[in-house]
Amino acid sequence: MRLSTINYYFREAFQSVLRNSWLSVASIGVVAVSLLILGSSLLLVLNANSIAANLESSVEISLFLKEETSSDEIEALEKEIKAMPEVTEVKFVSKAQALEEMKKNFGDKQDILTGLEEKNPLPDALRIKTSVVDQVAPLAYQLESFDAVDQVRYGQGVVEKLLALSKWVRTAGLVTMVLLGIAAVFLIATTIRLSVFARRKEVGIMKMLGATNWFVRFPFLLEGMFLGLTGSLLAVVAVYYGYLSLIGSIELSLPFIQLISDRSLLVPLVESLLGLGLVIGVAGSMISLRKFLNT
Amino acid sequence: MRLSTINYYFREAFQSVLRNSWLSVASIGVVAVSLLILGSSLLLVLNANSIAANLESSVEISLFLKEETSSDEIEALEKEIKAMPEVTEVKFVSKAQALEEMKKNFGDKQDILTGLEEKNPLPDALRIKTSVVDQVAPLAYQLESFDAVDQVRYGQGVVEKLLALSKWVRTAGLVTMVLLGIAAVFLIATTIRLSVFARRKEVGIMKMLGATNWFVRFPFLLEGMFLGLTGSLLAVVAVYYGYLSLIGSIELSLPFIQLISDRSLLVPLVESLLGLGLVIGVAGSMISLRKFLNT
Amino acid sequence: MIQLYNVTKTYDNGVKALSDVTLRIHKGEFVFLVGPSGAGKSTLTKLLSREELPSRGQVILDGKSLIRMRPGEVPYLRRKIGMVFQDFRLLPQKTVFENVAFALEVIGASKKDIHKSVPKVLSMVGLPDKAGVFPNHLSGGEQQRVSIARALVNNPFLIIADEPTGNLDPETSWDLMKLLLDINLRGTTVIMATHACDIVDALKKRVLELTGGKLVRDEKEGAYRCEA
Amino acid sequence: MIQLYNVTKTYDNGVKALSDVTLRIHKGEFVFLVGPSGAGKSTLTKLLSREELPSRGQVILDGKSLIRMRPGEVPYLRRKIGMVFQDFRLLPQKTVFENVAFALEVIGASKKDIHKSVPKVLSMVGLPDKAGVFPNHLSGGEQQRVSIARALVNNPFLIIADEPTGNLDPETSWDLMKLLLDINLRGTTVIMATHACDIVDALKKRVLELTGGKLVRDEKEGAYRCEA
Ligand SMILES: Nc1ncnc2c1ncn2[C@@H]1O[C@H](COP(=O)(O)OP(=O)(O)OP(=O)(O)O)[C@@H](O)[C@H]1O
Ligand SMILES: Nc1ncnc2c1ncn2[C@@H]1O[C@H](COP(=O)(O)OP(=O)(O)OP(=O)(O)O)[C@@H](O)[C@H]1O
Ligand SMILES: [Mg+2]
Ligand SMILES: [Mg+2]
Repeated sequence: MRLSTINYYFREAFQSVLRNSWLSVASIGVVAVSLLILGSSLLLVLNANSIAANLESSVEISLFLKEETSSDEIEALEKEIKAMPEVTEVKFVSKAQALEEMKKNFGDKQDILTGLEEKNPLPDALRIKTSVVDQVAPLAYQLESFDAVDQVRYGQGVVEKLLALSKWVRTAGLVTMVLLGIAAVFLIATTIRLSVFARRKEVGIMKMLGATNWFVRFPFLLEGMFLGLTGSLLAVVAVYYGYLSLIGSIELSLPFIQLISDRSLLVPLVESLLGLGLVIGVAGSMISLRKFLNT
Repeated sequence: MRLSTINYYFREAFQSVLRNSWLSVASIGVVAVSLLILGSSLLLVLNANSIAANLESSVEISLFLKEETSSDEIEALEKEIKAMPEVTEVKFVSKAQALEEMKKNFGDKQDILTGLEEKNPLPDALRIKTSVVDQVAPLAYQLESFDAVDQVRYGQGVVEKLLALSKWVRTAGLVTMVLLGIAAVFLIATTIRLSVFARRKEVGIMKMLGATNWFVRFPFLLEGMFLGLTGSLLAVVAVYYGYLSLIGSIELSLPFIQLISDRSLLVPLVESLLGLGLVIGVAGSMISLRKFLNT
Repeated sequence: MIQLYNVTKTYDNGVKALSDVTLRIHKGEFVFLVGPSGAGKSTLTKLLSREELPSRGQVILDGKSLIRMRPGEVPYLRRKIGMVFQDFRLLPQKTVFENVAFALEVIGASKKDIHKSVPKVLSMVGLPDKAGVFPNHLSGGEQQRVSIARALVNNPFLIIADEPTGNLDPETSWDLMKLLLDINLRGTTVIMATHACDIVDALKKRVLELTGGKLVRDEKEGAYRCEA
Repeated sequence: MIQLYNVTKTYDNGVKALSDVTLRIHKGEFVFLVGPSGAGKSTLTKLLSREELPSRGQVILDGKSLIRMRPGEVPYLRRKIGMVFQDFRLLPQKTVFENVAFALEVIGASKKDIHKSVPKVLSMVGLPDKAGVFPNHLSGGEQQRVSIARALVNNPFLIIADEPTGNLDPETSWDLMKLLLDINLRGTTVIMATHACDIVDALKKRVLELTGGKLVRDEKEGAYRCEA
């Protein structure tokens, strides 16, 4: 490609952005709005997921041990369970500790429990956490067969509910994301097509003067790239600062809710929004032009 | 207005829809997608609100009564509290009932509590529900001053969290709605403007032939109305059936979550989406045309 | 009927298209507007249809000042003028029939009137069989004739034709001139900007000549003087 | 150089614009294409630039069949032809300079070449001072001349001009004809569709006459016969 031609492409693209200023602003606006919606809902879904995961990870299995189990046996059992791949944490809770906890839960009505210290009816227990909440029920079933184990409890019902809910949030989130993604692409493609449509005569004239398809396409492509990138940049800035201020305000008023705020997650989000803007700009112009290039 | 002119308006509008079929499909699509996003998020917000309200209404105040309180006194107290405007329900729970409940909560470890029947340490209590969760704390404070009352408990902490959360969901929902509403209007207005822009020369020619502004505007207006209405109709159908199937699938897998499904809420939603489509179509064409009518 | 007093038109980009033009055209006259390319002929016609406003001076049409006219009155002015545009200005989304009918639709004519007048005027310009065709499926000369048909269809009291024969062969041009002369005989004022020197020379009508925006000649029974 | 064999063109709407046209034009010829409005002149020029394909028959340009040509070759064909379109086809978003420069940009000419050639050709058509103006701020004749300038700027080996003087006054028309004759003398083939009978009569060049899509006359040193 000759230098003069490359020069021409860039000059052409930027002139077009400026001379069709209204179309340019409209396209940038639509890209920005679409990606803004997409980005926000992506953050929403990610956070819902992470909150669900947080909740899941707080589910634990309580293993009540038989009275006669010796501390050696307990230690052996603890080791064996720890070696299981799905188990992330095992904690021994003695009958005394269990009573202590129970008292705490009773608050200022703990005098009900006085007298139990002498003949503590609570068993020793192991508390087990798993990596994924799915594995709670099968693991519990498996643990029941151990010799030293008297009884296995894991908040049946609640876990199932939680599991169903978080699965739901995940699928719903994914579906929403895909639908919104399609919608965003549709909106942006429509806008770009409309703006190419408004200039379809120009394309025809260029072709009649001996311009190759690529010669016509390239400036439009650069233009699309620029518009897409500018739009997504606006969206990214809005999403990023909007989200930061959201985190700040949630920290103040809802300190018990933990929003995702690590850079390792936000940076890819920003990057993929920018990339999406670029790709959409390019693909939008290419697809829209195709119709008018067959002259 | 003459009949022939009215005739002309309608003929013109529908011819334009057909002859500019590509523009028409694009406009309808954008209206549909925008209102689809808007409608879905409206439903999301409404449901989040209703779930929050459900949770709130399940918060209650427990009023532990002094040992020596007579049943007459209790009855009088119950009446007095019931008369308070913010109170919606008052229920008496005797010490025996309370123990029964406690046993249930302990499940298969209830043998811990055997022996407590003879010397039941639990007090009699009144359980109070309020209309709004805001009023729990002040009401509790007020109730503490009653003579017969030993202690007031209402899950301090949890209520405050719940209150903060549901306030948050409501404001965040409102803000989201407003922003999405603005975005939808922007998207649709841009599309209509682009499609009028693609035909700006026609408007100029019509004006040169002695057409009044209204004569030019009216067919565009009808066209905008038709496109807006068709788009919103598509959106409404999608939202409605999508939501029904969502309710069905949630009832199956998450029976503990109660989605709004009464017609008194869905009908206005459908109506306002349709209305919005119509208004946007009309307003969009009017605003877009304004620029090209000053010839 | 038409009066221009010291009319100057300077476009936004600084081009002075007309400078200090004063003239008067009476009802029923037939006037040729001639002059080299870029002389200001089209600009003059645009002032009369109020497509452009003069920068200075006064334009009076049928006793009314176009400069002081309210925007709401402009459409009613235009309906009384039959304009043939140099660039045709046909509506691309409408068929030939609909394009011509539009001038009638604007004034609220009945369907019956439209279906009577439009075919008649299409025959007059020699396009009886192109009624259902879209403009961009017509030849240049055919488009021009549709534009002429549209200007004639609602019996305007003034016809302003901007180079109406530029894309027509001599024979068709003469047919058209006969049509315009006929209409003029029935009392309609006709102003025609043209480069067709043979037509101007043959008809011996009033000739206004513009050069560089200035009115340099105003002759009753004038001529173009073909071999200038 | 140009050969048409039994060319028939029927448009999608059923209009038969050309029927069974056979002709041959040699390198360096100057050919007038005449005929009444709607005769098929523009259609013939469109076949040569491959804007339209014939329904039947063969079109051969410079030894190549335009019908069998691959789409990728078409731009390179068009670059060698200077087209003056009846409807000008200027790019509305580009200034006069940029419009003319575009024909050079397409072939990858250097900035230096562009800045040398464009002003020269704009002077040739009499528009040296309109370089920075946008087309819709030009008079009809000025637009037409820009279109001519664009056709000439990259020294094509064939010039196809579709009524290039339709919006020009006689004097400017003659200047243009001299320009075309001059270019023709230097070896460029020129095909010009026109209604300007005085020009055709005066120049005594080859005349092809179409009527209703049929080639009815092919005369060396022919004439239009103005008072047909
Ligand atoms: N909209 C416009 N903006 C700026 N300048 C204009 C505009 N229209 C016309 N001009 C300039 O005004 C001058 C007169 O133009 P006008 O169209 O009146 O010429 P004309 O006599 O009709 O020429 P032609 O015979 O070529 O049509 C020309 O120099 C032209 O470039
Ligand atoms: N794109 C098209 N689709 C359908 N019919 C067409 C199309 N272009 C031209 N025609 C028809 O083909 C015939 C020849 O048209 P053409 O443009 O070749 O005529 P022309 O000789 O150039 O006439 P003019 O002198 O008026 O420009 C006309 O009857 C016209 O209506
Ligand atoms: Mg003019
Ligand atoms: Mg033609």
